[in-house]
Formats: sequence, C-alpha cells, structure tokens
Amino acid sequence: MFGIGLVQGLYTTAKRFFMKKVTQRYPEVLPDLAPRSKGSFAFDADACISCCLCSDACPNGVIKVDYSVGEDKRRRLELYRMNLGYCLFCGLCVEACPKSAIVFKTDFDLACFRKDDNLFAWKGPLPRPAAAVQAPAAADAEAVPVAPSGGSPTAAGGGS
Amino acid sequence: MRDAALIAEALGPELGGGVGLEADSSARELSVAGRDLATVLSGLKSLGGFVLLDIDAVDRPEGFDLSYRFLDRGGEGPVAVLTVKVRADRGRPLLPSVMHIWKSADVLEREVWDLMGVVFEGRTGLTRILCRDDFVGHPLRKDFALERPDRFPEAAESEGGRA
Amino acid sequence: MGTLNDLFLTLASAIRGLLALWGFPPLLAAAVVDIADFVLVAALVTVNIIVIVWLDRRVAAFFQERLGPNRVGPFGLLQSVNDAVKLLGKESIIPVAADRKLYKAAPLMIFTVTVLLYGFLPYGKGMAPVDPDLSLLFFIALSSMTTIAILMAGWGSNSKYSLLGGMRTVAQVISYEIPMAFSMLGVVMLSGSLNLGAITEAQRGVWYIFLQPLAFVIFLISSLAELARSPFDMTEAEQELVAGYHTEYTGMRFALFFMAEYGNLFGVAALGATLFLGGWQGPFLPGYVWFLGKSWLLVLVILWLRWTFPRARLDQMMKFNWKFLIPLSILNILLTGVGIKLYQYFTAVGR
Amino acid sequence: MSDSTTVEQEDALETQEYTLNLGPQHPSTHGVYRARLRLNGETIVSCESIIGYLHRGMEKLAESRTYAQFAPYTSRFDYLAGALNSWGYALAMEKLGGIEVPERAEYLRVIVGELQRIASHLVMVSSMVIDLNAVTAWMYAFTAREGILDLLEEVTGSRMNLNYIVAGGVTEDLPEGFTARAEKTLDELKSRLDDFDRLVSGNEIFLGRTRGIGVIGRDLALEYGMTGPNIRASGERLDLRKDAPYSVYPRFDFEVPLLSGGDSFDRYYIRLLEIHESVKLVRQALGAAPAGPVRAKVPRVWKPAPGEAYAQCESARGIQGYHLVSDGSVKPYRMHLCSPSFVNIGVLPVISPGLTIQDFVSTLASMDIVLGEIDR
Repeated sequence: MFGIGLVQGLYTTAKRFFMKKVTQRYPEVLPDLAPRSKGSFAFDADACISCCLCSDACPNGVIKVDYSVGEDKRRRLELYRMNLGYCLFCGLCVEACPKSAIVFKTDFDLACFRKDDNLFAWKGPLPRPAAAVQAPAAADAEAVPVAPSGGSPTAAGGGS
Repeated sequence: MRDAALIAEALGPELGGGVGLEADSSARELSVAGRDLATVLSGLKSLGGFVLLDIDAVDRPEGFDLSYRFLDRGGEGPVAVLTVKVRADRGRPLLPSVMHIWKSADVLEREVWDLMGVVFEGRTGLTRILCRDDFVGHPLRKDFALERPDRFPEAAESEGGRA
Repeated sequence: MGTLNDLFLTLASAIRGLLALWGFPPLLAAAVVDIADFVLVAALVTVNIIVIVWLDRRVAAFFQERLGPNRVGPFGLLQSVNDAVKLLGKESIIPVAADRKLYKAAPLMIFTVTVLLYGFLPYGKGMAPVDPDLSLLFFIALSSMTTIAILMAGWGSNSKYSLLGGMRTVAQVISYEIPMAFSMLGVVMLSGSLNLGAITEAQRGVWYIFLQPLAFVIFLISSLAELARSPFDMTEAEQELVAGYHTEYTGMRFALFFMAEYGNLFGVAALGATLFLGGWQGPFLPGYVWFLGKSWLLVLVILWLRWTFPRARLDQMMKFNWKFLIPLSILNILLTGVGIKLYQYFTAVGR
Repeated sequence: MSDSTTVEQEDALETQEYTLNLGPQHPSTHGVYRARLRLNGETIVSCESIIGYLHRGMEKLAESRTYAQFAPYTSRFDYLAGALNSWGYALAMEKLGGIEVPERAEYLRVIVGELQRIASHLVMVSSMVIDLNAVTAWMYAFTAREGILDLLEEVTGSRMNLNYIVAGGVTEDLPEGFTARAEKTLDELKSRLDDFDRLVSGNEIFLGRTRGIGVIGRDLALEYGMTGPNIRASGERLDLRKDAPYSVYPRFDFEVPLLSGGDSFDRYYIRLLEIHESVKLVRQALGAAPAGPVRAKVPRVWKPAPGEAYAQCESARGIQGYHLVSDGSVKPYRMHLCSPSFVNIGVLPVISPGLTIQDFVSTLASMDIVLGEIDR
C-alpha cells in the first residue's frame, strides 16, 4: 500500500531494462528448433509404396496420392500432393506411413503469397518414358515443390 | 459421490407417486420420463450437493436422448458425474425447462435447442446461441442435410481451388 | 563555448543586421526573424516527435526484454519516418455519419496547439521564440486547448467509443489542470515571475526540484493525466474504448493526433525541466543542449512510468485528484509561503 | 439551499441509456465474444452476451471423422490448453473402448498436461494485465510462456495444437536430456514470474481495478455451474485432480490453491498460485516417471462396441466433459464437449449490471474465456 507496489514495479522494470534481451534477430539468426519440430514435410518418393494409408489417415483430406498399377501388379506413384493450406500438422500421416516415406522436417518457412503456392507436391516422371529408360527426375528423392500453372518458383513445399 | 439408486430412493418420498424414475447404479444414471423431469431435477436441487454442468442431446431414431450431467459432490468418496437421462419425442421434441431450478441450464438449453431442436417449455429467451440468428435447421440432427448448395453459396464457388 | 552557446542569438542578430543593411524597415526584419524562428520551432517539433516516438518504442522494448525497432536506419532511428510516410499514403476515411467540419478540424487544431506550445519554451538564455511576460500562463492556457480539440474529435466522429473517450478527456484534463497549476504556483512564488526565462534565471543557484520536491511530484502526476499518458490514458484506453477519441481516424489525420500526443509529451517535459530542473542552466555545454537533455530525461521518466503501470480507473483517478492531489498542492503552496516568509525573516535577522 | 433540493435536481437530470456493442471485434473480448451493453454513462445497466462467432460445427465434424482423426481437432477447442482438451477426449475414447494406458504414458501426460496448464495460465494472467494496460508485465508472462512452449515443442513437435495425448497413451517419448532442460526452463519461469508478481500483484492501481470488482459469490458460482480456477477463487475447492483423481495425480504431492474473495483479483491471483503448483507437479513427474512403453496398441481401424462414454478432466478453465456415443462403426455417432468457458460465461450478465466499462473489461478478462471452446 501507499505506493510501495508502484515503487516495486518501477524497480522491476528498471532491472529488466538492463538485462539481456530475448529477441532473436530472425533472418540473420535462425531459430534453434527441436529436431521433432513439425515445420514441413519431407517426402521420399522411392520409399513410397502408394498404399494410401496417409491419405486415409488424414483428417482433412490434405493428401492426394495418384498411382498406376503396372503389369507386375505393383503400384507406381504418379503424383503425391499435399495441400498444406488445410494441413493441421497433426502427424497422423507420418504415423500411418509404414515405410517412413513421409516425415516431418524442421523447415518452417511456409509463408507464401498465393493460396495455390501452399501445395507440396511430388510429380512422377511426365510424360511417361519407356520402361527401360529411367527418367532422371525420378532419382530426385527429395520432394520438390511443384508450382501449379504459373506459380512462383519459391513455392512453399520444401526449404528451397 | 452417492449411489444412484440411493439418490432415487431419497427422491422418492418428495416426488410422490407416479414418477417414472429408474436408477442404474453402475452407470450412475437416473432415467426419467419427460413430464417428471422438472420434479426430479428440483428434487436433486433440494437434496443438495449437485452442480449442473452440461446438457447434451443425442439424436437417435427412437427420439432425442438428453443427458443432464450433474457433478455429485455429496456423500463419501470422490466427486462423480450423475446423469439424468430423459427422452424427447422425435416428432415433437418438447421438454420442460429447468432454468428456474438450475440457473446454468439457461445457456445449456439454448445450445440444445439451437443445435438439436429440442424445445424447452416454460422459459423465455430460447434463442439461437451458436448458429446465427437466421440459420435454418438444427445442425446436429442426423437428418440435417450437410450438402445444401444454397446454404453457403460462396463456399461452393471456391470449392474448385480445393485439392 | 560562448559562441556556441549564443549561436542562435548571434544568427538572429546577424539576420537582423543584414536586413537592416539591405534597407528593410525594422518591423519587416523582425517579421523575417520571427518566420525563421517559426521554421526552426516547427523543425524541432517534427524532429522531436520522430525521436520521441522512436525513443518510446525503443525504451518500451528494453523494459520488455525486447530490442524494439532496429531495422530502418541506424538503431532503427528512421522507423518513425517510415511510419509517418506509410500513414501519409493511407486512405483517409471519413465516417458517413460524422460531423465533417468538426471531424476535419480536430486533428489540425490539436497539432497547431502543440506547435504553438513550443514557441514559449526558453531553449537557452533569451532564446524563447515568443517571450511574453506571462509565458507560463500562456503555456497552461494553450495546453488546455487540446481538450477542446479532443472533444471535437470525440463528438465529430459520431461513434460511441469516440464520444466516451472525448468525455473522459474533458473530465480528466479539467480536473488535473488544478493541481498542475497549483504545483507551478510554488515555483512562481519562489521565482516571483510568470516568465519561463525568468524562472530559469532564478534557478541559477539551486534547482527548484530541491526546494519544491512535493510540487515536482504533483506536477509529474498531473502532467501524466494532462497528457493522457498511462497510467491515466483513459481517453484512448485501447482495451476499453478501442482507441478512444481517435477510433474513427485514419491516415494522416490519425498521424496528427499521434504526433500531437508525442509533441505534447515533450512540451510538458520541457516545461517540467524549465520549472524544476533549471532549464538551460548547466556547465560546459551550450544551454540548449542542457535544455533538450533535461527535457528528454523527463520524457524518459514519463515513459518509464508508462511502461510500468496499468491503467487507473476513471472514478478512482478523479477521487485521487480531488481528495488527495488538490489538497496536497494547496498544502504545498501554504508550506512554500511559510517557507518564504521564514527565509525572509531569517535573512533579515541574519543581516 | 437544502439537501433535498440537490437530490431533486439530480433526479431531474435527464440521462439517456444507450447500447454499446462491445465486440465481436474489440481489443479486450479475447477473440470474438460480444457483449451487448445497455449503458447509462459509463455504468452498465444490463448486459447480454452473444456468442457463436467462432462456431465451427466441431461436434458435427466429429461425426464425419474416425475417432483417431478427430483427436487433432480437440486441441482446437481450447487452443490455449490444447493438450488438456486432447486428454479429455483420450479419456473418453479409453473409457469407450476399454483401453489400458501404460504407466509411463500417464506420467508423460501429467508432464505435458501441466506444462500446458502453466502456458494457459500464463496467457490468462498476461491477458488480464494487458487488458489493464500493463504492457510490460504482459511481455514478461509471454516470454515465460515462450520457454514452456519450447519445451512442448521439444516433446511433441508443435507449440500449441499438440495432438500429443492420444487414446492409449502419448505419441512419443520424451527426448534425450529433456529433464535437465525442463528444470532450467522452470527455474527461468520462476524468476520471470516473481518479477511479474512484483510488478503487478502489489500494484495499487491494479488492486484498485480488480479488488472487489465483479464479485462472484460461492453460491452464485455453484448455481451457475462454474468450475475451475474461477470457482476456486470464489472459495469452493473443486478440482477433479483431487476430487475425482484420474491418471496418476494421486501419487503426487500438490495443493489446490483456494481463495475466497471471488473478485477479479482473486481470479487472477489463483492462476499465479496454480502455476507454482503445476511446476511442482511437473518436477515430481519428471523425477518419478518409470521406464516403459508410452502407447498401448490401438488397432488402426478402431471400432468400439456400441455404447457411450462420458469422461471428465480438469482443464485449465475448469471441468470439461467429453461425451462419445458409438454405434459400432469407425466414426463416432455423436461427440459432445461440455466446455468450462461456455458454462462460466453464463454468469457474466448477472454480475455486470452496476459495473463500469472499465470494470467489465477487467471482469471479463478475469473469467478467462476461450472462444474456441465456447463456440466449438
């Protein structure tokens, strides 16, 4: 009472005035994220067996898996697309994947200018070459953000 | 926590005859008929130690099952939930309001009316609470049509952009 | 040091001499010097506001363990310029139901008052741009004009939040003017003058903060209320009234209110420095540097208070004023009077 | 002039009541709450609370998701205490399907749940003081919360909407070296909280704004079904962690703070006290957690037997209950959430007449409502 609380408050703020600041200077100093941070997704197309468990597990219908069935009855991945604008980052797809083809990574810069840029997509080799010729794009295991028609090249999929 | 059967027994003399009151001790439930609801709930009030926390309704083919959840703080042992179950008619869902007995029933009854369309008699201000005022229908009913193009015309337009 | 101290005075007399040499009539020459004064004052107002807005944000950040604006310019100094330019480019919206004349006039009026306030301050020895004998009185009278401008804004916006803010201002500022003026009376009694320059001169020996500590505290508290700064910022009370009297203002009109607020902050701090901290008096450095330094120090104190305290409640604040602050300020006058008489008696006896 | 004439003159002063819509877009309605106030000057004559602006139809949504798929949504109810919401849902699922939870998972639930409670209470105290314009204190509490969120991120990968507590346990075990880092963060939290306390709790202006304002008596609170810290500030010790112990809470040594004023200050202060208790709980759980699995096996396609389950837990805002009805399919037949904020807010129109706008703001802040939970 009688202003003691006020003086205590003034003392506290004055003390904190001279203490170390907590601000991170973001673009220069990147945050030190925990390894488990659910920043965005990494997709391993080689490991994917097109089983669609992830898209079935997803609560929001974010994931779209297109595949074709070859003569050997094996599924071939054609298109793997996640509409991250609807993603809850709940991790049910990562949990569901039997081959760990889709995992979280800590790259978090998903902000983009247009709604369409929020896609995270892996596209199979198109147009389909003859079975003997392996297209080089298929070797690219890291998912690359594929911009839809006219999308910006800095689309949000990976940490490009 | 008090035994549900004992509560029903304790309520018995106060309510007089003609009250349909069934007790299920293991599930801690009392089942009453709609016409006796107010009597039973005011009986609970006079027993003391109860707090009305929640009213929720389930739409079943045979009618709307309403559960009045009370926190039972009397008796020995831990606090537990006592549920009073009552069924409202599917065609003409009408129940007595208990707002004058339990003040917290005000918002809860409004919610049930808004989402489930159960009408509570004998109270004022039974208006929409979560849905907007000009909303048509009661969304938690099973026969509520989810896909109605006229409900959200703007959403239907932008649907094309969705994956 | 002498030349540096009298830099502006020398300049003024040089201009006068030059104009006289060119055959200007003295009246016209005086007018030219006045215009030069005005330009300087206006520049000071603008620069000051930019610096103080920056200081406010920066100091606030430091109290809150943040860094504050640090991107635009060195140490983020140009952040306020950036913001001002941004606000200039914003759409200026006038609500349909607003009283257009009042709505448009209010920001102009409040900013004009702010600029005028700066005209009476003694920046150095003989350096008050306008120097009437009653400059303190002028200062107080002018500063209460802001109330009218705020009420105009509150009424003219035709919004309930604005109106509430405006009404709060009237109640608050008018009440707190009394202890503020009373606290100054002690100083006036000691110095025997209502002229700000003369009051500064009178503090050659000892600053009045040491003779009038009570008056200084009262002055500080009531000036916070007068400025509608936290903890007495009921007039714009973001959490209650959205933005108070300037809720409906956008773009540059809003910026004028904003700038006037910070301009007044410096104005009142400068008044406090003049009345209690010896104004431009000080060794080694030129007078105007001392003056600005002391004023900014007071600004810092006000910011410190602002970023520490929550907002008071209107009725409690009024109660505090009428039942505590005003009696205290009257007591201070009494004590000062008794003190002066005792001093006179003892010096007479000593002689 | 006699006294009676003055009174007559006051009566003759004609004032006009007017309506002020406080919200849904307003800085201090904590989201999209709207209060339609009838005011006489600045004094409230009557208040009507209008909600539903954040209604997302979650209960309907649940009927078109599988049980597991709906779990991530539960943390979006009370987005400030997401883990505690998921906990309630997990309890209901476990009750419905008779799932046993491994012991270590229970400890991890307590750790994450109490960290979440700390984070939530920190938001409450800080939003309370910022509604009273103590901006610096707000920053201190939010900086402290940042440390807690970092801990949560380390465990779960997310900061707010965790989806960590799921039916059958938790999704992941604690990372390496978590205990030491948690202890360090909790020490830092204590130093920040002490500063916060010194800055705010004794401040005369703050006391003037909150002491004796918006008093909710014990009986009124019970009548309106209030739960959580709000009712504990009104002098009623009601905390499911003690009164109907679930999980491993009985094994820990902690107090349930109790204040009896029922005013805004007590509702604020009890949160500070509870933060300290939660810190104690986290430390104990970190020390006592046994080794073992963290998640029971729940089949991928989980079809509980037809029936219903009602489970309650103590969320940061009070008692929340989840009602799950199964018809034997993979999707719930009906999901209902009894949210504490929704019930707590019901008392506001009763206590607000006579308050000023300023009091109303501090009272509303002290009720600690979360619109995500009210509107669902």
